[in-house]
Amino acid sequence: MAKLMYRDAIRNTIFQEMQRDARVCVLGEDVVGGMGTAGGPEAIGGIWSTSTGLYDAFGADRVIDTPISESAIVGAAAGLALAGKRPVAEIMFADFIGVCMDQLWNQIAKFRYMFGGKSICPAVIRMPCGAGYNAAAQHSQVIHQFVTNMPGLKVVMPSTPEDACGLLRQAIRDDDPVIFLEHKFLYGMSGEVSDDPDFCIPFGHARLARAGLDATIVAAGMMVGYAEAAADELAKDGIGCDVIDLRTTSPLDEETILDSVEVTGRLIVVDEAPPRCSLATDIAALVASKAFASLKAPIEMVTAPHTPVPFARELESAYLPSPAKVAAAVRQTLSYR
Amino acid sequence: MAKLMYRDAIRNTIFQEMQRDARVCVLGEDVVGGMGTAGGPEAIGGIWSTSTGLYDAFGADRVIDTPISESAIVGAAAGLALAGKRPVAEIMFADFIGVCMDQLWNQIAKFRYMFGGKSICPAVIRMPCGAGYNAAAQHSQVIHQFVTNMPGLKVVMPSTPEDACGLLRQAIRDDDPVIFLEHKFLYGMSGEVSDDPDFCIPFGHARLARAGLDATIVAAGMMVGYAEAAADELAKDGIGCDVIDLRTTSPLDEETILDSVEVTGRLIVVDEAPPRCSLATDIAALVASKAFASLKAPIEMVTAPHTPVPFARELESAYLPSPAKVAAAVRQTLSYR
Amino acid sequence: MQMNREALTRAYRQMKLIREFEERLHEEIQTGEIAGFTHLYCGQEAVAVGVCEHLSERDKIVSTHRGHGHCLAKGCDVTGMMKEIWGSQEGLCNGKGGSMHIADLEKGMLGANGIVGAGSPIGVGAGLALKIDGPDGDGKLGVAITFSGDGACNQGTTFEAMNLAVVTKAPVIFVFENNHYSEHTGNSYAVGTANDIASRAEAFGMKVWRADGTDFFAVHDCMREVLDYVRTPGNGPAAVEFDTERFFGHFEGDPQRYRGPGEIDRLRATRDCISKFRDSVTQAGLLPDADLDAIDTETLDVIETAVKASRAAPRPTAANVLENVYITY
Amino acid sequence: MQMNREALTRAYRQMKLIREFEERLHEEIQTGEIAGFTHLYCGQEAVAVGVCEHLSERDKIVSTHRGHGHCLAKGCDVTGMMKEIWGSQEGLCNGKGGSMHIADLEKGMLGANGIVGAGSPIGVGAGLALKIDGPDGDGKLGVAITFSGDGACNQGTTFEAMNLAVVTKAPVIFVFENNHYSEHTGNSYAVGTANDIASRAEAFGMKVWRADGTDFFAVHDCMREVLDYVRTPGNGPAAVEFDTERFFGHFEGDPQRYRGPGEIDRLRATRDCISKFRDSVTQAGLLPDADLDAIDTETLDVIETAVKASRAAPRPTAANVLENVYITY
Ligand SMILES: Cc1ncc(C[n+]2csc(CCOP(=O)(O)OP(=O)(O)O)c2C)c(N)n1
Ligand SMILES: Cc1ncc(C[n+]2csc(CCOP(=O)(O)OP(=O)(O)O)c2C)c(N)n1
Ligand SMILES: [Mg+2]
Ligand SMILES: [Mg+2]
Repeated sequence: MAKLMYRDAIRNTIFQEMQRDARVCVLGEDVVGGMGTAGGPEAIGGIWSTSTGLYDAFGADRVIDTPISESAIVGAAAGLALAGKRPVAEIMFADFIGVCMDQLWNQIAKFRYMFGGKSICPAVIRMPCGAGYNAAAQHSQVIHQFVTNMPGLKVVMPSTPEDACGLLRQAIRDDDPVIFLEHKFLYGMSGEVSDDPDFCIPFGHARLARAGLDATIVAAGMMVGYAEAAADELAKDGIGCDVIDLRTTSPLDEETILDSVEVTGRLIVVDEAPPRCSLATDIAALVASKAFASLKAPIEMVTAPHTPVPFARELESAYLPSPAKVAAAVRQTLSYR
Repeated sequence: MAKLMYRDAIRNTIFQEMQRDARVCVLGEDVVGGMGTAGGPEAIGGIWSTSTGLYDAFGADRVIDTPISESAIVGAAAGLALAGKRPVAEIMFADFIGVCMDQLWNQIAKFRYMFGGKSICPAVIRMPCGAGYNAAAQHSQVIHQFVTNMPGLKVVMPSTPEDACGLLRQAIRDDDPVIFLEHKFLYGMSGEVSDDPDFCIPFGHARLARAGLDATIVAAGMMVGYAEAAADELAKDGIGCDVIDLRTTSPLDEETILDSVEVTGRLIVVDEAPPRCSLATDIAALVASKAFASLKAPIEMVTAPHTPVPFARELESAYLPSPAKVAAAVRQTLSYR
Repeated sequence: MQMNREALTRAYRQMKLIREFEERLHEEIQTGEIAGFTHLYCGQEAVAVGVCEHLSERDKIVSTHRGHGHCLAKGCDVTGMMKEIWGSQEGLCNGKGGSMHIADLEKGMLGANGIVGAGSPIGVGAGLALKIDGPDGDGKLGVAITFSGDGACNQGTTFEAMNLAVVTKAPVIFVFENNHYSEHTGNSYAVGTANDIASRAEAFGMKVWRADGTDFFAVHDCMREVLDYVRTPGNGPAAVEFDTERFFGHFEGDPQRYRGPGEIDRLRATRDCISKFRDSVTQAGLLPDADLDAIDTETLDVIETAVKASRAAPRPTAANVLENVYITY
Repeated sequence: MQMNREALTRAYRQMKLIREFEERLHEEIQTGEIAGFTHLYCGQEAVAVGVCEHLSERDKIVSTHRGHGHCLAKGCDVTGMMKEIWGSQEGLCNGKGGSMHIADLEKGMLGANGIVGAGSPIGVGAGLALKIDGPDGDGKLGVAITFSGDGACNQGTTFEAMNLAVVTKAPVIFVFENNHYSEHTGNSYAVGTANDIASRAEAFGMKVWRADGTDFFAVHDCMREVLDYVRTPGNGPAAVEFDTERFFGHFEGDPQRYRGPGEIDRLRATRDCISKFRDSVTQAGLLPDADLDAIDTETLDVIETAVKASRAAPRPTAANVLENVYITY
């Protein structure tokens, strides 16, 4: 075990997988940082520091700095994967999915199906996402609600450095395409990370981050920490919550959710996305259709409002879910008889 | 009243609004059809026949045939609208949102908010959508699940020629941006259409297509017909269903849904989209959180499976919801005690 | 020219195969037996074959909505394709893809594509993969070829792909088949530079070539040069524009009112790559008419067999819908 | 040159206003009081001002993530902008947008934009609107101007926009500000054609111009020609590439390790558009130093006032989050 930041867990995992498997390659804007400048390659080394040192170690063929052309990046990842490589592409902000969604949704996601099962497309698309930096409406969004809807994609939302490592290694070794959503606010989070070079976390298995009998809180990525904080707060008042960290939203670990709700009878879903056609509604609908008999109270959803992400500090913090909002939702559901 | 096909209701409404308001203009691929050919403009007149005759009547400045450049089409609509016009843009297949989503999601939808309420962007983006023509994975999709999630957009899904007319007129006159989703399979549907030149259907008001006390079926667009057919079938067995045609998914008429479920206690949502983070889960979650006390049975969702749209006839019809599947879901919920 | 008897025969057979495949589909589609959107390649055969005859299985191609010709030229199985278009469970893609999504990864055919312009970046990716693989024993790189139409050359993805290929010096060839139409619109309207796509590619920093796409030998000779250039490590991508003709409508069912009077007859009479090939090899005494006639007959048989097999082939069932979304889930 | 005293004074004042706005922001950002991503325009002032001094309110501009200069040049209120960057409820966008989303529709400023390349199609739309409006009494069209960087010129949307503008003959001017960097990458790497963006635009069928973007008079003269061309009905779009320099990092906080030793000092010494302007007008005896000094002082006051007002301005509250998503819902 080593103490690592989330961003370094990601960088190290990519590094190790590139060392282990010559098919793994990296591409994206400024992933080398400094190409064509006096400072030279690696002058910056990736704006998120998630690719530092890769170029020096593996060279320009396998660490491909690209122009500002997201469609070409994801499309190239698609082609690399179809041609036998294992690309790990970075889209600098998940918000830029707007200019490259076709390659994710109509190409990468669908190849295997359209081609009758005769292809593999082991591409990983990493997308830093989420709010919290006052980066306003076009640099603060989450997009798991879109990609979870897309058959053919796997969707990963690590909430800790350990999970970032184990899930990313699984993503790179997985033969299916994976959308890997890193919350920007977690990059600086520290935690113990396994140093087993084969440490993988299988997809579709949620993590029980807190255990309790009174209510079930479901969250993923950045929201897990808020759910945990709320649960810890509520524990002081003798309220026990299961906190389920989904880890992957597609595949979804339905069983862990349903089992928990069967015990608690109360569900709170926490989601940074706007409320409509979202992961929050997805989990709520799952429970309302498959654990209806166990439900003792209306399902609570703690989400962003149906607005873009605002800029000013006061606005953004009012916009986002928070431990306090989660705790209030838990109390709300418990107040229902 | 006049008997019109859905496609003609659309074309006529655009025509009338262009006559009425010189700011209304049209743009899209082949909306003129024949530009730069021996046959000349209007040789074809739009592949869906929804723009026939507009060019001849209103000329090249207001009826703009574009190259295959969806981002530029939606972006140009954005610019036209910001600069005082009322563009009605056509994206030939909704599936092409993958190459132009940024302009919808990060631009058109967000201008007003980002600009502090100081702009209006009255753009209408028409998108023929849906399966049923064996057009396979990239020409058969619905996309309301994505756009309904996007704050700032209004989302319209007309299910009849009458609604196509009234809702489109409202869309063109509306000062907010509107995504207008025309199901390709409905183009040939005939029905009575009001000939009042100011006939508008306000957004956010669902239509009760069938009334009954036993279960509530919620649907939109193409799925409404299936829900009605199922209801008619069930009526023969003495089972009465409310069929709620949402008409617009954003804004959503929550009241009509909740009122109905309060009476019936049973909800079936029908949605052509794949099941995850979808409109089906959205409506289910709404009811599970706001009409929980009335619910008597697990919520049923009749949706496409979590797969791309397959090509072969047998596969596509197995893929799609159908009246029989809706009826089965109603019986399922009624069997629950 | 420099082609031997075997090569000439192969080229003719391949072009003819595409032609008859398409002509037969055109007939069969009228009966309503075949579902979906079908875009026929008839008239453009010299491009697909003139390009692909130079390729090995290591080389990759990425195609378009009008993909049958590219697929056949790259070696996809005729009957497998026909069955696919028929929507059979035995089709090359198990009836999941249909005409617009035929692929055969083993043959280096990375897919037809229903999204105009989507193939170009995918081709760049394939080229980058071949660049990582590095040159063969002969010091030459494998190449990736993307086919695009004159309409596709207005899609942003195509431009991004060209720039990315130049920047990364990827061994990619952008083949533009300028058939003068995108759907029902003339390229003199939709392409800002009208009949000139190659100059755009050039402005992205690529070496470009141009040739008459209805002249098999022009295509084949040109591609020899282009391939020689692109296979040389360090050179990076190139683009080629072929002037060609589409004999049928944009899709089957297109009323084609945008065509000039007698346009198709004139094209068939003067711009038919197969007649031109035949005239040229027979007049030069390279191949006797009888050999070519024999190929014609054989080809018709092959197609007949494929159609019969497709009609008889097993249909997919509802259970198949759920298969092959993921490898594991 | 042909500029009178008033015009020269205005130009200097506008450039100086942008410069001091940015220099002050650079300081203020260090204190942590200002949130979010800020991209400073310092060094490029001659472009924004040299372009916008020709425009009326009817003309539209569309900007980028580096938008302060364009906004000020088009007439956005200084204090309103400063308050916006401070996130105040009294900001030009009520604190909802911040640095990257400043707009003022009444001034014809259609928005800065956080998505690289997104502005170009929007500009084409604005141009199409002006084309519908038709020429003014003077027979001239209103124009739409899109500003893009050398990095943005690799984004597919930019290319699509250029082609669409050519095809529709929209009165649009694509202004490319080539400051040699996109984020931390040099344009010699990322732009396949290195220091040549204009040639790409030309290949899309546009008339193009090039000028030294650090020379106000070069920009201003060039734009007079360009505008004259584009305002003439029937001519359609044009593109201009300005060679310019960015004095600060890509965003505030950028360690700039990609710069050469002494690069910024050298640029400030030799490529500063404001010093160059000042030298040229004083040496030619057009404006006395004293007048310019007075403007400098005034400008500092304006900025000081704006900053003070921003600090004191009311903050938005949670209730404001829900406002202005729709007009009616
Ligand atoms: C992104 C996208 N936009 C539009 C279409 C609809 N469409 C299919 S083919 C086509 C015309 C393509 O023209 P071209 O590239 O010249 O190819 P050709 O049909 O001539 O072979 C269009 C507009 C599409 N499939 N994808
Ligand atoms: C679609 C998109 N991709 C990437 C980015 C991240 N990004 C912001 S500015 C920038 C560089 C832009 O370079 P250039 O166009 O030259 O403008 P400059 O910063 O030099 O003014 C990048 C990559 C973005 N905002 N949008
Ligand atoms: Mg064409
Ligand atoms: Mg730049």
